[in-house]
Amino acid sequence: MKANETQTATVKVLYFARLREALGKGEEEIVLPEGVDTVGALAGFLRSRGGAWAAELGVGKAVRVAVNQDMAAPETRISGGEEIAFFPPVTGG
Amino acid sequence: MKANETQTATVKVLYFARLREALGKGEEEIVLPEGVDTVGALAGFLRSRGGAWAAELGVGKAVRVAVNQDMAAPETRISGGEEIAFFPPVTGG
Amino acid sequence: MPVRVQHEDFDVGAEIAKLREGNPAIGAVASFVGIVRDLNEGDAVATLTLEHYPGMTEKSLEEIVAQARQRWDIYDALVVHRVGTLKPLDQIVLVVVTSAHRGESFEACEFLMDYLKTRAPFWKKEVTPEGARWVDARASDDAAADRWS
Amino acid sequence: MPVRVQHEDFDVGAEIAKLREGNPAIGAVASFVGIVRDLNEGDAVATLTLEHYPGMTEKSLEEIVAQARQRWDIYDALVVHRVGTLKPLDQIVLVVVTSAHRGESFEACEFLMDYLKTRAPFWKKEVTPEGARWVDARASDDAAADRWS
Repeated sequence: MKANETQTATVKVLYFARLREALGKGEEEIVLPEGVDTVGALAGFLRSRGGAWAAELGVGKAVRVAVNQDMAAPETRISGGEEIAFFPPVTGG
Repeated sequence: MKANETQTATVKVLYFARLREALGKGEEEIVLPEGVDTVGALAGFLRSRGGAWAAELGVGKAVRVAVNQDMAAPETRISGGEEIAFFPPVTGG
Repeated sequence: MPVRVQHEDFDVGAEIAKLREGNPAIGAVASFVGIVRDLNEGDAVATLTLEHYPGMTEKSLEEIVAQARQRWDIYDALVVHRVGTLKPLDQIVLVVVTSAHRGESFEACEFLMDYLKTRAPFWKKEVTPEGARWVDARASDDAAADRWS
Repeated sequence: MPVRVQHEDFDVGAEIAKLREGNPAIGAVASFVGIVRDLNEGDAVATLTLEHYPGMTEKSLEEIVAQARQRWDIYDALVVHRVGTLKPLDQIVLVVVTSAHRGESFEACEFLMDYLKTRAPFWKKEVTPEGARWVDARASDDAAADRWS
């Protein structure tokens, strides 16, 4: 992998509602670590930060993910440039 | 049966919609003939007038009857003093 | 008064506002408006005249509302039905139901319309290029009403 | 625009009138209004704050409306959903559907509400005497949405 390609592999990550409050932020840019090429792997990377990240994104937590504003699954692939949002089950209406 | 009882055995009969138009009247008072003590018997008496009465109230015609503003059946009893309405299936709403 | 039969038009927004006024337990309002269409069974409709059975109509609508209240956990229900001569785009009927949650108000509103269509003494006569004609009852309306029994 | 997310309140009567304006083929208008209740899960609600995901919310609502149009023979559909801080008696959401006959508009209206409740990115936070809390998703809403799949 060439150096300049690695540099561009960033994603915009959004957090909403309970998650935004628990994680203490609503938005961040993340440079994808090597090997992080799915939504599930990104969640794993975020959990590795420990604390609230491990708790809120851990097993048994009802967390939804959208990639570029479409609902996504753990196996959904990401390669940089995406907008990725983590949020709780929705409660509108 | 005493004479004055026979005199009081009248009913008010109403006709609505298609029936009112076909029969040429919306309302009449009818002195119940002897033996006419059900809705079905009253319809039979009206049919005996012939013409539109026989046609509109005849077998196979979808006619509804209400006695005192409650839906009634051919066997519903009448004894005088009732308001009896004949009309086609309803089409409101 | 949960039931009104009238010649005048009605204001949907005002009726809904009045029905839920001052009751903060209401979380759901389902409503339905029936309207005169310019086409029925392939023919252009110029006017539609609604006849009813004064007294019995109000009574049957009140009974239908009472049934809805027994069957569903609702707060209030309103039925307004016009009579007289109407034209395409005119409003015919309004049904509004309030409840805590949406399922009850939706179901009760549909039930009220289905029962009203098949049990309340109203009759429609329409004027088309072919002349005036009484509208026939629809088997599909009977089927809709039968769902609830 | 069949879909709007806004802070401002909406006028149900005006929205219905606008949706059916000038279309004399419409015979049926089903609508639903969701309202802030003063009590939720046994606790008094002082305020309700609605958060959404700008962009995705509108997109998902438009997809839901497009699905309804594919599934039912309807003329038009409108979804208006408020965000920001509301209080009991305030209107939250409006769904209106127009069609020729009532069955289609009732079903599509219920479908839109069920899908909106379970798929559109909105989140509610309520303030009660116990403090502020995020409202939990309801299993009954998932069950309602599952009816349509």
